[in-house]
Amino acid sequence: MLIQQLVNGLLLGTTFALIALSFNLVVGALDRLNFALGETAMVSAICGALFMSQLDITFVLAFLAALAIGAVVAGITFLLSFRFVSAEYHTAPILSSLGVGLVITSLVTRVVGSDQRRVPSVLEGVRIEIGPLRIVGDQLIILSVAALMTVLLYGFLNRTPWGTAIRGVSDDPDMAGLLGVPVQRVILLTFVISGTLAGASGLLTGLSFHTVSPFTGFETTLTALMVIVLGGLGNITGGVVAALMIGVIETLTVAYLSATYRDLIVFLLVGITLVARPQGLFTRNTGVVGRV
Amino acid sequence: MLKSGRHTLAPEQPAAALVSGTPTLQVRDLRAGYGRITGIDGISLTVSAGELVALLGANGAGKSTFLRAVSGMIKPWSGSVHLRGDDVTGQRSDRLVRAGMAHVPEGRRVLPTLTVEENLRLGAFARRGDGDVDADLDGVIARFEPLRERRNQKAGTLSGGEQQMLAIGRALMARPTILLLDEPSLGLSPRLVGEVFALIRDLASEGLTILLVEQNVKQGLGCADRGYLLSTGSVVMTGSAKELLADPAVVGSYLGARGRDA
Amino acid sequence: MADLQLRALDITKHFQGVAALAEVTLEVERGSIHGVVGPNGAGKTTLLNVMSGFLPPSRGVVELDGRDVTRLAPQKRVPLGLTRTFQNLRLFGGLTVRENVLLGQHSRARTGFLSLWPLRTAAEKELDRAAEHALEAFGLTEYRRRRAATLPYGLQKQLEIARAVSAKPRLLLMDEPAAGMTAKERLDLVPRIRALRDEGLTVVIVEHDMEVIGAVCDVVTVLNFGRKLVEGAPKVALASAEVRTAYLGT
Amino acid sequence: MMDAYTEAVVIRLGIAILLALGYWITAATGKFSFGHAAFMSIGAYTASILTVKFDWSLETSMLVSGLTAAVAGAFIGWIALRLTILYLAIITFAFAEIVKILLDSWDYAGGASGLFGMRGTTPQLLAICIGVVIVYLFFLTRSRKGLSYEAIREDEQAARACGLGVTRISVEAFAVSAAITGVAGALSAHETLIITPAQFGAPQSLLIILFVVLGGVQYFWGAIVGAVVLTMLPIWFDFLEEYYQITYGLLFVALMILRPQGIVGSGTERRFTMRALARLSPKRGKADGDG
Repeated sequence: MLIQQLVNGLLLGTTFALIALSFNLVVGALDRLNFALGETAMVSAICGALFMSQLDITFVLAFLAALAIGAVVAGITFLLSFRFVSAEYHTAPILSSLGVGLVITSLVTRVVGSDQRRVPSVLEGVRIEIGPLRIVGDQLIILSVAALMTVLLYGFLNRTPWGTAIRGVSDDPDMAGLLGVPVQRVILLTFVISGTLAGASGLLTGLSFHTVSPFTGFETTLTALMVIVLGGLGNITGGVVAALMIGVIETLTVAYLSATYRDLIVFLLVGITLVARPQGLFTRNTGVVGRV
Repeated sequence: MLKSGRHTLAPEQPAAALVSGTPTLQVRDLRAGYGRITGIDGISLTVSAGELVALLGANGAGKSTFLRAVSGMIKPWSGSVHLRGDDVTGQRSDRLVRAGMAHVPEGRRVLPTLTVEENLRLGAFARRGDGDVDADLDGVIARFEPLRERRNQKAGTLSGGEQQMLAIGRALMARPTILLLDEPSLGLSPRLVGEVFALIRDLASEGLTILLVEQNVKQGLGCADRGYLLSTGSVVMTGSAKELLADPAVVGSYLGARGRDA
Repeated sequence: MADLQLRALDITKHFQGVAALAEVTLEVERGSIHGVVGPNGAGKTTLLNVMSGFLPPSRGVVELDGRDVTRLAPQKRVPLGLTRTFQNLRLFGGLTVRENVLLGQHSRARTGFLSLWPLRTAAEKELDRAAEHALEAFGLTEYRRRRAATLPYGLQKQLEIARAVSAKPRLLLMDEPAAGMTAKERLDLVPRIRALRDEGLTVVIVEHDMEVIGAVCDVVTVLNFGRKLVEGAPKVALASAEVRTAYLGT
Repeated sequence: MMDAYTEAVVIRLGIAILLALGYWITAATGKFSFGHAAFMSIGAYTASILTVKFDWSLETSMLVSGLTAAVAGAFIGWIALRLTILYLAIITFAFAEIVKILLDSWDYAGGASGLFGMRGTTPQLLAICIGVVIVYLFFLTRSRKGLSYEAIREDEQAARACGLGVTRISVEAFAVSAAITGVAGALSAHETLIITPAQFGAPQSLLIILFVVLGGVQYFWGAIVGAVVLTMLPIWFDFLEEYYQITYGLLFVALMILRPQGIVGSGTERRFTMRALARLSPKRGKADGDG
């Protein structure tokens, strides 16, 4: 039983990991938070769910569509909330991305209504049993897709010129520009990738609960913030580890205590961490926190 | 301060420029600044192919502002910048790199969390897909031997001198037609300063066109063909390095007690 | 026994495993002008940051007038008589010149929870007068209502010193006061620092410019690669073989 | 006497002004909270419990509300204000959520269905509160303490070098800000007559920020302007009610691009206003030219 809960927790954690990666990429590129990413994940999830249930599109296509929608929404958020906002005002992009989040939520409820949407199961009938442990098809999909995307992201950041450019811009954008890196394009690319990850996280989370609601954007943002604070702001690997931890803690809380305490326990944990170690549990990406 | 405003010691265009035709870099009447504060007020300057030109002046004279306006880090208010005859005024830095201008800014600015090799490769970002990058990488590392063993080390862990080498090497990776160097000696010990200037002389003798910004008039003119002296945002004097060094006004106003000691 | 005002004992500071300072001891005598020089990366500014409280040392002790202040925050060292200037000016650019000086007096003014009653005490009027004097002494009176960011560089440097002196410190740490100055401004700096000392201030200067150091300092400490190389009277210390090697190579 | 409708509008306006002024105090130190609705709800619940369950007078309960909110503010401030702006944003954001969760599961205070039985408030009481706060701010902005707020907003390191206890000063500002917000919450609870945890969610926090950001941080009366504009807009244009989320969202976006410094004030370019004024009035222009 405990083992099963641990595995469920890790599975939940992988979806958190994607959204945390998504937030951390933007923190790295701009030292700014994109508060509309939760809503971005929500839009992707709702659209993916609608495609699957209304249009009978296969999961793979719906998933790809969710990625594309996430990318587009994040790109638009960049243009509205970051590109033309003066860098002098640190809180300005926080406010304007919160604004974009509000607009996304209201637009979605206006266009497709405020009902919850069902996400049909994928790979029904597939089931792996190892001793007492049981993993169903949906969980298998979540695990493998999240793992694959994380690995792809790491490979992209560390092995390709554009990935190096993203890290270079995150170190020193002006200098990167002097080296011939088109900085604004790289930042847009970072937002697009971050939106793709948010979209993936949104639909995979929907898949794990079999339902999506247009009001989860804010909650997703909140969870992601807890994860990245715990893992160290801008620390990509720290974020992934913290995501898995929080996934496990939330699942265990729900299983053994009560669902009401789920968020509370996570908040407390993060609060205690911050008091003891303001830089997060893991060594931070030096430079970023100092500059924020 | 000089008594007279403009003090031209030599004809505007030296012989070298006339021979090679279009100058590599031609700046006309450039004005720029930050906010409302004027940094440079109408600077004109020419660098011909193969020349090493020094731009000199005390801190606050507008040297860095000038370089920033030329290389697209800030937008000039008026005036023009031509690179090999093409108007590139106010273009973004990454476009200018592609057009052949590499700028090593003040303070080196290596990308600290990237490795030495990644820093160098990023210098060739605009040349992606061109197969010579690997060869150039080896070339640069051969030139800056101490970087070889640090190839996979994070650039932020290098010493000041190594970072300066990396910064120059990284700029060379773009295969620039003109190299802008902003106070390469800043913050280095006198021994390292000597090494950096020896390197600049080498690069110049290999035919690279260089615009060097320096606060130290003696060092700067020591390796340059020609020089421009800047004071509070304008060119107050220009001429060949020899003539400038011999001018008592230059020695008096810029070298001060320091120059006489050295 | 020498009258020591500031002692930094066996200071070691690591940044991510790299030692910026290794067991450096600095003893500053009351009423002296103490120079700290060394090539870039020698650890001069790190030492100054440790002494002023902006960086905690990895190991070692900082004593001010015999009192251990190693773990004391920078703002708590100011009332004890220690202030500093910064290498790259740190003025409140959006505030006026006079407001900058007033802020320098912060530790001498009442600033408790209820301290905004408009009735001004004699002590506060005295502070206002002191602020005007400071402006006058540094040639800033005519700019008092200008925003600090709009002043020319040289005056901004003056304002930073005026602000630091307004706290009535007994010890002033100056981080590269000559940086960015013209040859003439550098020459003006020397008597100015001497005047500060003559008013009873102890001064520690971190500086690149050997000329300024040679002209103004009583004692010079030379750092190299985070270690103390030599210490002594400027003429002797700067002429020593170790220093020449460190600066000029073999 | 005002008619009931006018009175309701005036009270709503007054509460908005009080919220804006309270928030301005922390914004003046450059610290933006993203969960001020939590202090509002703490104030609202404290006062309502005291008046409804213990039969205290609104005036006394209101003061206790302010004190409770101040304690909460000091606590959160102490955790968050030592860190960077991003952390402050995240912690205050999360704090508001925790308060909401706790209130939701607190049966004594009515849980998610809310608390009711309050007996209303008067415009006079509100006017007195606003008056007190304005007098406080008037003296604050002319004192050394006000100057130290500006210094912290400009450059914390330099402020430390001047001997300013940056954390202490910002926590104090944050606690005073929370106290005023708590009092505003108490009064608003006695205006709406029923309070639920959901009322004090993120949209409320954002609205409070929007008051101040729209008005501008430079002068405290900018916050009043922001509060008045944003309270009257939906009343004048009632169609906004339906689209209020989209309107506010777009307002944030447009404002941050066009005038991040707010309607009032000129941000970093203080002199710019002088020039603009000089252009508008020929007299001033002349004086400027002479000087």
